Amino acid sequence: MSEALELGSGTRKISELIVRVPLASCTLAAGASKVLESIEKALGKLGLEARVKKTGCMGLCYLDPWIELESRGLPPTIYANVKPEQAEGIIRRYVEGDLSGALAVRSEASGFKGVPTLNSLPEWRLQVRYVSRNCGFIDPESIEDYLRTGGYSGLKKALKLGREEVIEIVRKSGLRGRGGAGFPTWYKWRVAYEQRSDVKYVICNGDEGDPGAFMNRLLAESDPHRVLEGLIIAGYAIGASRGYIFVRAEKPLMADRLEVAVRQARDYGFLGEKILGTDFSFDVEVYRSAGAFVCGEETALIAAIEGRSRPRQRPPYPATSGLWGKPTVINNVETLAHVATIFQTGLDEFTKYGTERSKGTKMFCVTGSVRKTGVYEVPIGTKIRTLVYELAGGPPDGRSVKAVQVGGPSGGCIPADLLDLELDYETLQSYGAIMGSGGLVVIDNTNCMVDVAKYFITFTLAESCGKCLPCRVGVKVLGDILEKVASGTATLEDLELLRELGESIMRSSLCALGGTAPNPVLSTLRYFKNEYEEHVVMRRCPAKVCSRLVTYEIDPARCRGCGQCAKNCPVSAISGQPGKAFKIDTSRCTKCGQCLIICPFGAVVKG
Amino acid sequence: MVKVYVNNNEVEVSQDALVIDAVEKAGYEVPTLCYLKGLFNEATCRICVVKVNGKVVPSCRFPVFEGARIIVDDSELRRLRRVNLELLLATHEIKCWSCVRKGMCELLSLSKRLGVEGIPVCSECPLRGRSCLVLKGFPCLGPLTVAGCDAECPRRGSPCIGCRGYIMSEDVWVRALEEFYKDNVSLNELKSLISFFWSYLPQNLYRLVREVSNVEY
Amino acid sequence: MSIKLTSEVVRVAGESEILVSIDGERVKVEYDSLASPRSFESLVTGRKYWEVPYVVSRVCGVCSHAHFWASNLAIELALGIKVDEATSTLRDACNKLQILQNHVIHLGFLVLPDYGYSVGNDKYVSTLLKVNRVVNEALRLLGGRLTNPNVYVPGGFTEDLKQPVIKRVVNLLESVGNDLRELANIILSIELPELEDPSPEYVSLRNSPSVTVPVEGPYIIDSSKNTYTVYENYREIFVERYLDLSTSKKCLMNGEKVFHTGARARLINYLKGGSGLSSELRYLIARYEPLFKKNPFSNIYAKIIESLLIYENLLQTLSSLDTGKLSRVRPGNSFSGGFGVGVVEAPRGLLIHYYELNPEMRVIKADIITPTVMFSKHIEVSSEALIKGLLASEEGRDESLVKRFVEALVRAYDPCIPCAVHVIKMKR
Amino acid sequence: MYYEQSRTYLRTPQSGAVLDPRRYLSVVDRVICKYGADRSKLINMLQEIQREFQHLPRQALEMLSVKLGISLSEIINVATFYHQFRLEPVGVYVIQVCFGTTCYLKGSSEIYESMRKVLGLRERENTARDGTITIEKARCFGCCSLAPVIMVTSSDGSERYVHGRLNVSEGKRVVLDYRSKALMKLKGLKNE
Repeated sequence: MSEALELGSGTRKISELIVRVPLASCTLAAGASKVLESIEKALGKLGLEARVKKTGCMGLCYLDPWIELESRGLPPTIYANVKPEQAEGIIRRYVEGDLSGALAVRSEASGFKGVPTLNSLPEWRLQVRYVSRNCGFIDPESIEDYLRTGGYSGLKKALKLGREEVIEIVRKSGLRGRGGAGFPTWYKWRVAYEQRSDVKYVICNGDEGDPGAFMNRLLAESDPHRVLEGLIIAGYAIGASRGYIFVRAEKPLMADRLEVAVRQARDYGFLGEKILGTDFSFDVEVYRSAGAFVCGEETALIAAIEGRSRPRQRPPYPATSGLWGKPTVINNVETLAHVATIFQTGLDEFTKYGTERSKGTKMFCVTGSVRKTGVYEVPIGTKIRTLVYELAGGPPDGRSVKAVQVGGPSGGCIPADLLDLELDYETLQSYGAIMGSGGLVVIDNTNCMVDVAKYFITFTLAESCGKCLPCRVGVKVLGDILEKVASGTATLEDLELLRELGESIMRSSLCALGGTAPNPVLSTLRYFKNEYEEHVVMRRCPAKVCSRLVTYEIDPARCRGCGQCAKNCPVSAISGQPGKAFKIDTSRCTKCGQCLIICPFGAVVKG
Repeated sequence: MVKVYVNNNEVEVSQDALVIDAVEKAGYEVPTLCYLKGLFNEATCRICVVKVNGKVVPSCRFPVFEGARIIVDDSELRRLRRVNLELLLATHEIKCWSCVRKGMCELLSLSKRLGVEGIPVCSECPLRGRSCLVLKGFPCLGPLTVAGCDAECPRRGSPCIGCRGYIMSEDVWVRALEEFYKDNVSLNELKSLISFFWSYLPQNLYRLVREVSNVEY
Repeated sequence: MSIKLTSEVVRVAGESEILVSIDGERVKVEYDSLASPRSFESLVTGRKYWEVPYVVSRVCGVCSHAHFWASNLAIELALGIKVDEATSTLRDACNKLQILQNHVIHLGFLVLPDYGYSVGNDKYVSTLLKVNRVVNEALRLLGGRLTNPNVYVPGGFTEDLKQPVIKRVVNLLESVGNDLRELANIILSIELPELEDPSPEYVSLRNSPSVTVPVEGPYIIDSSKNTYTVYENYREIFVERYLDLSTSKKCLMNGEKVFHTGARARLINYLKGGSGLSSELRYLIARYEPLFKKNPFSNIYAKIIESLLIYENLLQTLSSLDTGKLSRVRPGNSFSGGFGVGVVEAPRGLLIHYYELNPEMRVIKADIITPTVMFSKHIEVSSEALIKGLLASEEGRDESLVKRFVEALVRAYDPCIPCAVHVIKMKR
Repeated sequence: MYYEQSRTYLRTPQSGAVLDPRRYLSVVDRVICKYGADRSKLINMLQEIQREFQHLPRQALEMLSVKLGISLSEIINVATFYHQFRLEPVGVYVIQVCFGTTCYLKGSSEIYESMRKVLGLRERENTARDGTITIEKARCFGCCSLAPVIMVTSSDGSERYVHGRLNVSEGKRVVLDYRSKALMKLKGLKNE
C-alpha cells in the first residue's frame, strides 16, 4: 500500500516554488504523509501554486520528517522534524524570504541569512556520498530525474564494451561484495561468465535480514534505478537472460519502488528484448520473499526463489550451479549500485577512496545510543570513532559508549578502547567482528554485554533453519548457558564451555548463519570477560539489566507512601503504611519490575 | 579421473566422486551418522567432517577436486565430532533401559568410538525388559554408568556397580532416578552403591540424589 | 663397618624395599613396603553384606578370586546360609585357575630372568603367554571376569552355568597340557643357590590344593609341628604386629615362631594326606620334598609342581562336575547378627577373612590376614642367613652380587604388596 | 469427497462462525489459476492466501497440497519456515513490536511483556481471546531513529500506523485504544 500521491501540475506559476517531501519507509513512519497533507492544505489556503515533489530519504534519520523548499531567488533549504501544523507557517515565512527555523541550506557556499549550508554540518561534510548521491534529491519513481543525473549512461558505456572488458573494469576497480563477506565481485562474474550454459541468472540480494541495517532499503527506495542499472550491467557481463531482485516482505515500499523502476526501465528500452539496439535481451522480476534471515545466505535465497526453504551445502557454488541448477551471480544491492556508479563516473573516481585492499565507500547504519541515528556513506578505512562521534554525534548526554556492535547477529563487539580501528574487512575480522551489512549499533553503559550476547543468540536461534546440528542445537545450548549466566546460576567452567562450543559451532556449521552466530558471544566474552565473571561470581549485573540479578528497593527519601506499587505487585511483596515509606520484601520479590514502572515518583531503584 | 591426497597418500577417484568416496578408497574410515550412501547426504549431522586444504567440510557432501589435500583425522576434527555428538545426545531423551533399539543404536557405537560419555550401560545390557534387575527392585547402576564395557556384569546376572564412571548430564540422572523410584529400588542401597566408585559427585547430581532419596547422604 | 644396602624389588604389585645393614658379623635385614595403606577393612565397614565381596576382590588384581571367595565364605557363614556342593566346587575351581595363572606368570617373568633366561628372545615366553591366555578365558567363563569376579556372590551364582560352559573350560585346559609340562621342564632344570632355611616352620590349609573344601566351619590347618582347627580363635594363632616405621604388618605364629606359607608348605602337607595323584606327580613331589623343607629357593620348584597338580586336579573335578540348577540361597530376614571366618589358599599362601554383621546385615567389624603378611618376617630371617653364608664365602666381597642374591631370594618368595599393606587400623 | 473430510475442523476459534469451505476452495483455485500448478511458486501462492484470510487456514493448505500434488508436510515446512506466514487466525489489529537491536536495547522487550499482560495473554497465546488484538515480535522495520517502535496494521490491510519512541505506559495506552477500535469494528459500528 504506497501512498504515492499523483499531484497534478500547478495552475499558475508565481515563483516556481518546489516543495520536496521525502516518502521513504522511515519518513512515512515518522509521519511524512501527514506533513504532506498539511502542506497541500497550506498551499491551497495561501493560494500559492507549487510543484510538490516526492523524494527518497537522505539517510539522516534523526531529521525525519524533514521537508525542503526551493524557489527562484532563494536557495533550497531543509527544515527538520517538521510537525504537520508547522507546515503552513514555514511555507509562508519561506515565501517571504525569512528562513528562520531552517536546519540548513543545500547549495550556498557560506550559508544564507544565518542558516548554515548542509556541507558545513559534520554529518554531511565527512560523508562521501558516492553511491547515495541522489538519495533524498531525485524522485525515486521518475526515471527522468535519474536520467537527468546521468542515469543509465553507465549501461550505455557497458553495452558498447565486450563482456570481458566489463569484467576487467570491475576487476581493476577492486570492488568487493558489500553484503558482508567482501568477496571480490569480478571473480564471481568471471566464474559465471566462463560457465557454458544457455540460461544464466543474476540476482540482487535485497534481503538485508540484519536487525539495525537498512542501508539497502534506503538505497532502493530513494534511487532504485541505480540498483537496476547495476543489475543489468551484471546480467550483460555474465550473459544472463533473466534477473531477480530479492526483497523481504517486511519492506513492501522498497518492493513497490523497484517494481515501478522496472516498469519504467522496460518502457525506456533499458530492459526487455534487444536493449538499446544491442542483441542483449534481459528482463528483471522483483521477488518478494516471505521473510527469513537465513535467506541472506546465497543458497537459502535461491531456495526461496525455487519455493523451497533451506540452504544447502556448498560447493557447488551458485556461480557454477545456482538457481534451478543454472549459473547464478548474487550481488548485494549496494554492490550493484557501486557497479552502476563506477561505469557512470569512471574508475578513478571510485578508486580514489578506500584502502589499497578494499576500494570505494561503504554505507553504514549508525544506530543505538547516538544523537544522530542515520545512514552515512564513508570511504572504507574510516575510523569507527569518526563515524560514531563526529558523524553520528556521539552518545546522548549522561551516557558513555561502552562498545560498538558491527555486522549485526553475525558480527562482533568492538570495545570502547578500540574505537580507533579502521572499518575494513580484514581489520574487523582480526578483532572478532565482521564488516557484514554495515549495521553499527552503539552500546552504552546502560546496556549489559551478557544481555546483548543473549539477544543476538536468541535472534539467530529463532532464525536458524534447523537443518544442521551445530547450529540447531549448539546455538540453543549457547542460549541456555547465557540464560544461566544472566540468572546467576552459571559456573566459571560454563564460560570456558561457551568459548569452546562457540568455536566448534563456527567451524562445523553448514552455512554462514551458524558459522557466524557465535561471533557476538565470543567477542563479548573476549573483550568483556569481567562482566561475565561479575554475573557468575558476584551474581550481580553491573548495568542492572539482567532481571534475575537485580534487586528492587524503594528509596525512602522519594517514596510518598501512595501504595501504587503495593497494589500492582503480583506477589504482594511490598508493604507499608500510607504516607510513610514502603518496603520491598526481597525474598518474595520476583523482580518483574512492575513497581518501578508504576511508581509515579520514581522512588523504586534498581540495586 | 581426479588425483587427491588422503593423509598424504595419493588416490585416484572419478570426477564427480565425493570426499567420502576418496577417503574410503584410500582405506580410511570416517564416522558418519546421517549419511546413507546414495540416498541421503544433506550433511546435517556434521559428524563426518574432514579437512580439505585446511578447511573443515562434511566429507559426505563435498565434491573432490584436483589436488585436494584431505586430512581424515586430527585433534581438532576429533573435538568437533565429539562436540557435535554431545550436542545430539543433549537433545536425545536417553532412556536406554526401555528403548526398543537396545544395543543396536548408532549413537551407542558412535559414542564408544568417539569417546563421548552419554549413553548408559543399559544400552548394551542383554537383560530384556522383563529380566532387568532394576525392574526386579535390585539396585543396579546401569542407567547411570557410561557404556562401553559391553555390560559385563549385568550380562552375568550381577548388578552394575558403576566402575566406568557416571554420566554427567542431569537429565539422564533425573530420568534414571525416576525409574528407580517407579520400581521401588531401595534408595539407601542405591546411595551406598553410588558411593562405591563415585565418592565425588558434582553439586547438582549430589543435590538430585538427596532430593530423591530424601535421606542424608 | 655398616654397609647400607637398599634395593627396590620389583613386585607383582607395588614396590618394596629391603634394608640390609651388615655390621661386622651381625647382619640385620628389614623388609618394608613403600605403598600407602589402603585400609580395606574400614572401606568395608558399614556396607551391605552383598557389596563386601565386590570391594574386597579389589585388594589385589592377581588373586582377586581368592579374596572374593574368602569373603563369600565368611559372609555365608556369618549369615548362616549354606551353598550346594557344585557351587563351592566351581568357586574353588576359579581360585585354582587363578593360582595356576599366578604361578605361570610369576615364574615366567620374574623368576626366570634371575637365572639367565632373558624374557626378550626365549621361546618359552610364547608358550607362557598361550597358557596365560587360555587360563584367562577359562576364568572369564567360570568367574564372570578374570580379575574382579562378579558371578558367584554370597549365596550362590548369579548366572546358572550350563554344562556346555564347563565342557568348554575343560577343552580349553586340555589344549594347554603339554605346554605346562614344557614349562615345568625348563624351570626344574634351573640350578638353585644353596640356602639352609633358618626356621623351617610352614603352614597350609588341610588337603589343599584339592578341590573339595570343608564348607561348614572350622578349618583344619597343618603346620610343620601340629595341626590347628581354626575359627574365631584365628587371632591367637596368627598374631599381627605393626611396625612403627613401615606401613605393612608382620605376622608370627602363636605369637613367636617365624613361619612361611605358600606353594612349598602346601606340597609338603599335601604329601601327608593327599590322594588321587598320578604316579609321575607323586614321584616328583617325593623327590623334591626334602629340598622343600630345607631351601627357601625351592619355592620355585614347588610352584611349578603345584601348577601341574592343580592342572590335573581341575581336569578331574570339572569333567565329572554336573552343574544342574545351581541353587541361589537368599539370607532369611530373621537375622540377628553374627560373625563368620573364611579361610582359603591364595596363590601365595593362607588367606583369612573375618566379618561381623549387625542385624541389618551390614558389616560392623572386618579383618583380613594375607599370606604376604605371614611370610614377610620369614623373608628377613632367611635373607639374613643367606647373607651370612655369602659373607663367609668369597662372593660376599662384591656388594652388587650380594644384592642380586637377596633380590633373587625375595623374588622366590613372591611377596605381594597390596596384601601386605592393606591392614592398618584406622582410628575413626 | 473433499467437503466431508474437512468438515470436522471448520469452526475457527476467532469468531466461532462456521466458515463455508467453498470460500477456501474458491481462493485456492484462484491462486492456482494465477500461478499455475508450479511448485516453485508455492511461496507466492501462500502470500496470496494469507492476504485473503490474514493467516493460512489449515483447510486451505490441505486443499493446496491436494491440488498441487505436494505432500502437506512440504507445504507446512515452507509455511513455518518464513516469518510472514501465520498459521493461526489473527485479531482485527495486529501489533508488531520491533525487536531490532536498537529497539531491544531501548527496552522493547519490557513494552512487549507489558502489552501482553494488559491483554492477559498466556504463554503460547498471541491473540487476545476476544479476537481483537494480536501481538507479535517483528524483526527490524528499519526506522531505528524512532526506537522503540511498534507497527499496527489492520488485518484487512487497509490501515497501517507506526508509533515510535514508546515507553511501557504509552505502549499500554496504545494497546487499549486499538482494542476499543477493534471492538467497535467487530460489532460493525462505524467508528468516526
